[in-house]
Amino acid sequence: MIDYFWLIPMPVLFTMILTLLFGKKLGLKSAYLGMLGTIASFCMSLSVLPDVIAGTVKQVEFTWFLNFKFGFMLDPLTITLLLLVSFLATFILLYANGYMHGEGGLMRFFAEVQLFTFSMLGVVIADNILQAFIFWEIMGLCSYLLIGFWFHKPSAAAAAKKAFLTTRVGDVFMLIGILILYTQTGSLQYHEIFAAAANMDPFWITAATLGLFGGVIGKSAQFPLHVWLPDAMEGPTPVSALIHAATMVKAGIYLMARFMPLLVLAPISQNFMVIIGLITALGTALMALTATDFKRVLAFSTLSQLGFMVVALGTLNMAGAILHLINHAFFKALLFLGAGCVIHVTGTNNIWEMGGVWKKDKVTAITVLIATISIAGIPPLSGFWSKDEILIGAAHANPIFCGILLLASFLTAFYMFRLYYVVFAGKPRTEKHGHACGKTMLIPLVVLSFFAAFSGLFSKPIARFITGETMAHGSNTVMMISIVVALLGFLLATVIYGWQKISAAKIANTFKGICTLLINRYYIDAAYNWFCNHIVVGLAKVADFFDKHVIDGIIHIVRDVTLLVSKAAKWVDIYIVDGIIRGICSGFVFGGSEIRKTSTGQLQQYLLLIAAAVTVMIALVWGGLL
Amino acid sequence: MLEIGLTHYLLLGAALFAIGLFGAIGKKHVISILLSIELMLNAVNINLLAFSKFLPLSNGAGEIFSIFVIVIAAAEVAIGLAIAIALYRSKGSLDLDKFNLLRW
Amino acid sequence: MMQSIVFFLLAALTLGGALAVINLKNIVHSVLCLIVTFLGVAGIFLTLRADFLAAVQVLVYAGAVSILVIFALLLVNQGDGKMAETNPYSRFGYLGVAAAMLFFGFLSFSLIKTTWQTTGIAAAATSVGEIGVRLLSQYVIAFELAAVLLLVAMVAAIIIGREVKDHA
Amino acid sequence: MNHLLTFILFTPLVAALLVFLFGTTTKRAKWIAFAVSLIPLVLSVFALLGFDWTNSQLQFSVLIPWIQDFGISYYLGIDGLSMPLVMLTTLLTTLTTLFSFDVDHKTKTYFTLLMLLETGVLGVFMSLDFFLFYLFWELVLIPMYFLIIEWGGPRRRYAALKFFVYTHVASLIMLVGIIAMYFVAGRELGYYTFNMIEIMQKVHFASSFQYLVFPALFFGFAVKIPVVPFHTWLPDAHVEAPTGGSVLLAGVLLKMGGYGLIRIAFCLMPEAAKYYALPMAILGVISMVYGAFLALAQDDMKKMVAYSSVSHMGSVLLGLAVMNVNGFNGAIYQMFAHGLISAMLFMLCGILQHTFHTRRISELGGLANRLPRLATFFVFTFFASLGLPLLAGFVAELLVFLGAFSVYPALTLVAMISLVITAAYYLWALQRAFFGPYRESLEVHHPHDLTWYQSVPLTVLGALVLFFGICPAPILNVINVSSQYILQLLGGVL
Repeated sequence: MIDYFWLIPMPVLFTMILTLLFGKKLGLKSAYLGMLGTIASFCMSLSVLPDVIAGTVKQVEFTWFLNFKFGFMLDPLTITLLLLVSFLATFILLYANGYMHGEGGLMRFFAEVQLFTFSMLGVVIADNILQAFIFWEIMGLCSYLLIGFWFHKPSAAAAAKKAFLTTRVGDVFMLIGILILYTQTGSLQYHEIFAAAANMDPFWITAATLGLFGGVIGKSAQFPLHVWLPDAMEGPTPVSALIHAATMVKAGIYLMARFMPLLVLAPISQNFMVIIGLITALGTALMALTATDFKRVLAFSTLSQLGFMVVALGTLNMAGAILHLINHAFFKALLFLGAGCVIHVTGTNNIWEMGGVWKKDKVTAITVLIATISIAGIPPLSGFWSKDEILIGAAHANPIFCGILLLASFLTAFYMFRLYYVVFAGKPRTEKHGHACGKTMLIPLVVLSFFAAFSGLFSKPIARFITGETMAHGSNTVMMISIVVALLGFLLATVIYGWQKISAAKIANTFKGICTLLINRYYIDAAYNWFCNHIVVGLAKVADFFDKHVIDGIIHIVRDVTLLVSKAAKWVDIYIVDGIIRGICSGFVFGGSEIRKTSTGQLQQYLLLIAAAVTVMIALVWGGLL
Repeated sequence: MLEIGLTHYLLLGAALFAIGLFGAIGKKHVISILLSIELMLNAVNINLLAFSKFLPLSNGAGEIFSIFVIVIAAAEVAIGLAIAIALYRSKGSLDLDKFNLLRW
Repeated sequence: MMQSIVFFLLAALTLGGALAVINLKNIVHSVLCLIVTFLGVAGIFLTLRADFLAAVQVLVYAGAVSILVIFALLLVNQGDGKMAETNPYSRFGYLGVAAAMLFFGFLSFSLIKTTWQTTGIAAAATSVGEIGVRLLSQYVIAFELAAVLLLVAMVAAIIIGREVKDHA
Repeated sequence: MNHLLTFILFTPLVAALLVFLFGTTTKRAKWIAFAVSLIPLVLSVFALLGFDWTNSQLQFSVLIPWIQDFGISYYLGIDGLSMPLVMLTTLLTTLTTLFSFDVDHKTKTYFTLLMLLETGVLGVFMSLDFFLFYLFWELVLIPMYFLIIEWGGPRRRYAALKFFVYTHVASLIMLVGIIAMYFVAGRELGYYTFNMIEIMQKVHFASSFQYLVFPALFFGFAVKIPVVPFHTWLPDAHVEAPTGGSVLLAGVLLKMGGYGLIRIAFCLMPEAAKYYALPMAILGVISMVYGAFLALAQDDMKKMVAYSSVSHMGSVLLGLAVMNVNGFNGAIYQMFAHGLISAMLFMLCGILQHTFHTRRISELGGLANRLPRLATFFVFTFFASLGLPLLAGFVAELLVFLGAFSVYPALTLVAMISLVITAAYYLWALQRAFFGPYRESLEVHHPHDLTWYQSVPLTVLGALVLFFGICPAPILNVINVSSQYILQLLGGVL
């Protein structure tokens, strides 16, 4: 089996094609078909796991065209993500079976979800950056199609466009990174690049890693390209879960982890990543405070958590990043699926229209609670362990980093519990009614909650498996502070939203300016909109004007001048060239009409003239003149 | 007197031709002009015969030519007179000054 | 000697007749003088030993043509009694004299100036038989054409001379 | 001698004659044109199968002296450079013929002109004699002119005249260059010949001469490509031309410029090509970015697509200007891929025009709800055109960028702006025209989804775009051999 590990993503592709062919007939059952593929992939991954644990690193290469190769590799990082993605995709598909009940376009939906999963697997298993980029872009396409699934909604169409374009900007940077790598090392294979890295000019290493990180900023939605992710909530909830937990945003983290050997050599890039990560972690956590849409709060929390992971990568703490990636995948998938259930039950997205869901749907409430505790970083649930790992890494690099992350961590605990209290506690705030969730929706919740709770306990073996080195023993101080901070956040949320001792509205009033700023997401979206609508489209309009009036104007001037010249030539032709001809002609006509007068019709006159002429001729002959 | 040679005959022909020419130009009557033309033709015949007789290489061709000239003259007279009659019928006159039919 | 006298007499006869043809006022007289000229020319032919041609000249010109002209004249001038004024000069009369004189002058000048490579004596007479043979062998095409021309001329003369019927 | 190429070249001419003589009814004209146009397609597939792709020399060549006094010969041949373009031409003509089944106005003449056009274009791609080349080059203009002026849109007179005069002036300037080469080569060889290959192999033009003549040739080809700032005839011609005309114009005619640039300008004037490489690269980048911005500003879908052609063909010029194997492969592959993709784009625009009598994006809206198949094709084609991986356009763009970045890194960065802008205008157009709620006022046109003769060409092209995106090797192998050979001629870096 290990020799055919590169077949791991193929079942998903196969079922996707089957879905395309038979999806119309199968309808919701396409989900099971898809699950067949993801389960197959999962099992195949599982079957090669022992070999990988035993230390096998496999690589297979084929020629794509000319000297470009496509190839697959299997190492601990890859297998971890393969397992994670196929596992999560299986349950998301199962969930979608229930969630998408009664929707149209199911064939399209399930095919796209499977393609999405397939491309994520493709990114992970690729052994060269070009192939990763290819699947990376296909993921962009899938996100576009899935976010815009309800394309008849203008907001969905706009969000889809925004997602693709924003990530495309990042992709361009990534492509630049690829170009630098290819130009400098002459190869696109990871192992060749890493082998050549030692001889590379540090400037180019920095440039290449920054370029690749540009791609990560786009795909993993880091500041300043984070704007697409909150809007991506326009897609169906399973899609959100897929994007946030299993695919897309995680691809960026994976890529940087993959390029760790190169990143090690580029301190400037590391610093840059840390700064971006910190800005994202803190900035988006603040935005989550004022969000009112359930899924948006989760989106902001994803952004914030991704910021954590990027900081971890920037501090060369690969174990922390990957662990957090795994844990986050579980609890965020759980949160989204839970959110889907809540939305199903309450029939609204707005948290202020929810409330009292605890009583309506116990299963959802409990599982979401587990996820909330986990993300807040309260031990012993999973989030705590990985977050702690990241904080320790950051503290090693610079205590200030750690401080900022702790602040973000505090905010995380606060807004997550705020969300929980508002949605699940108290009484329903509106009369809207949804419908209960079916079994296919609840089973994934239960399974995922199990992993969200306990996956953190396996941090050490997983970290050793991935990085190959034993995790350094953490600092107790940092651990203690992080627990305290998380509990403080929980406490504050309980005070404000649980016991309602302090009025949230009052606080909002006090910090009105800040609140407006946060609600408007720091006006970054507005600035981008302004930039696109006025600068880019303006430039386009200017270019259009330039094209129509200047370039074409020159053509028209050339045309007019040519026409003018030809008119002048025509005048010259008529009055001068032709004039001469006609002058000659009229001279002949005039002369002829004069000479004609001698032609009297008198025979004898003619005869006389003939005689005279003959005489003259004779005379001339004898005169020697002829 | 002088020996009569080619030049004499030719001078005679020239004189006769000149008289015919004067007639053709200077007379008014159509038939008179026809007569002048006959004179010129005779002058030509004299020349032809003279050449034929006096030039060594002529081989008598002049005589044959003269015969043809006479034939053509006969034809010409016939047609000319017919035209004169037709003219007279249509115009009532044979005064050539009055005709300018060749004027376009 | 005798020969030159005969020549000059005949020449005088010819030229005198010709001048008379031009100068007489009565056209009938002119025609009669024309016959004289024709006969003179026939004599000239004889001095050149062209017997057959002389005979043809007398027969065709002095005979047939003259008769034809007189016939035509009589058809045209039907008894209006002014025969004496029938043959006037045209308005080119003097110019004609001048042109003819000049022509003759130049022509005779050139004739006299030219030196001819002559045999000196007029060649022997050509027999009628010889002429006949030549006409029907060497000149047969011209001969036939002349025959056709005569036929055509005859037909044409009839058609032209015919009285035109009034179409009205 | 193998006359396969002659058959490929003149079958369309025979087809034109057949259509003209026997296409008495609309239906008959269509079917004759379609059936006969299959013959060159099949023959060119034979040529592809019989093509030896390890050989960089000309294959299937035919050389017959024609007008010996001037050294003109009937000389045809194909190599890896022209093979893909010949395939493209025969394929697109067949599909265009099928796609044009809805032409009811003067059908017979329309198809006659299409067939005539095919002969002209094939002649350009196959002939290896300057005289023959120029003959076919000019022959292409005439049917296209009539296609625009007879079946075109409201401003067709202006567009047709602009197209004809502009490209004709350009080709005349090119002709001056060709004649200059003819005389200089003749002086050097001792005898005069129009034979490109002979001149290429035996004559070395002096540098100063090359620097002088190269711009003339370049101008002739740049107008055809078209390169900014000589591109303004293109949007007008495209917008006014009938769908079939636009498909062939974008799919095949533009490639004549790129082909000529390599075959004539680069191969015969290698020193000048290197001397002018940077200006050419700059022009290419300007075309890419400027064209993309222009496309963004358009409201007319067809005009947008037309400007996208300018943008994409700019990358051809960039790829050629960098003179390395990736750049060359990318540029030639881009010509092939763009031929397939732009053909689809213009077909789709034609369907819009046909269905809704408008192509203005602002007048459309939510079409995906009403015409899902059309929308699917649009999404597919737009993504193909914006360079989505695993579709043909991506490979080409990637190779061009890989080639360009190693020579002109800064320029390449500027060129990459076009990637984002391209995505922007396509997605924006999709959002406005296809997504959102359906605009009910469009229902007055009684829209119906694709007919069979529309979906068959689109499906074939789409399948090919996908196939050549996933495995570009069949075509790229052919191209690669030739670009290696040409680069050797250029003495450039491999």
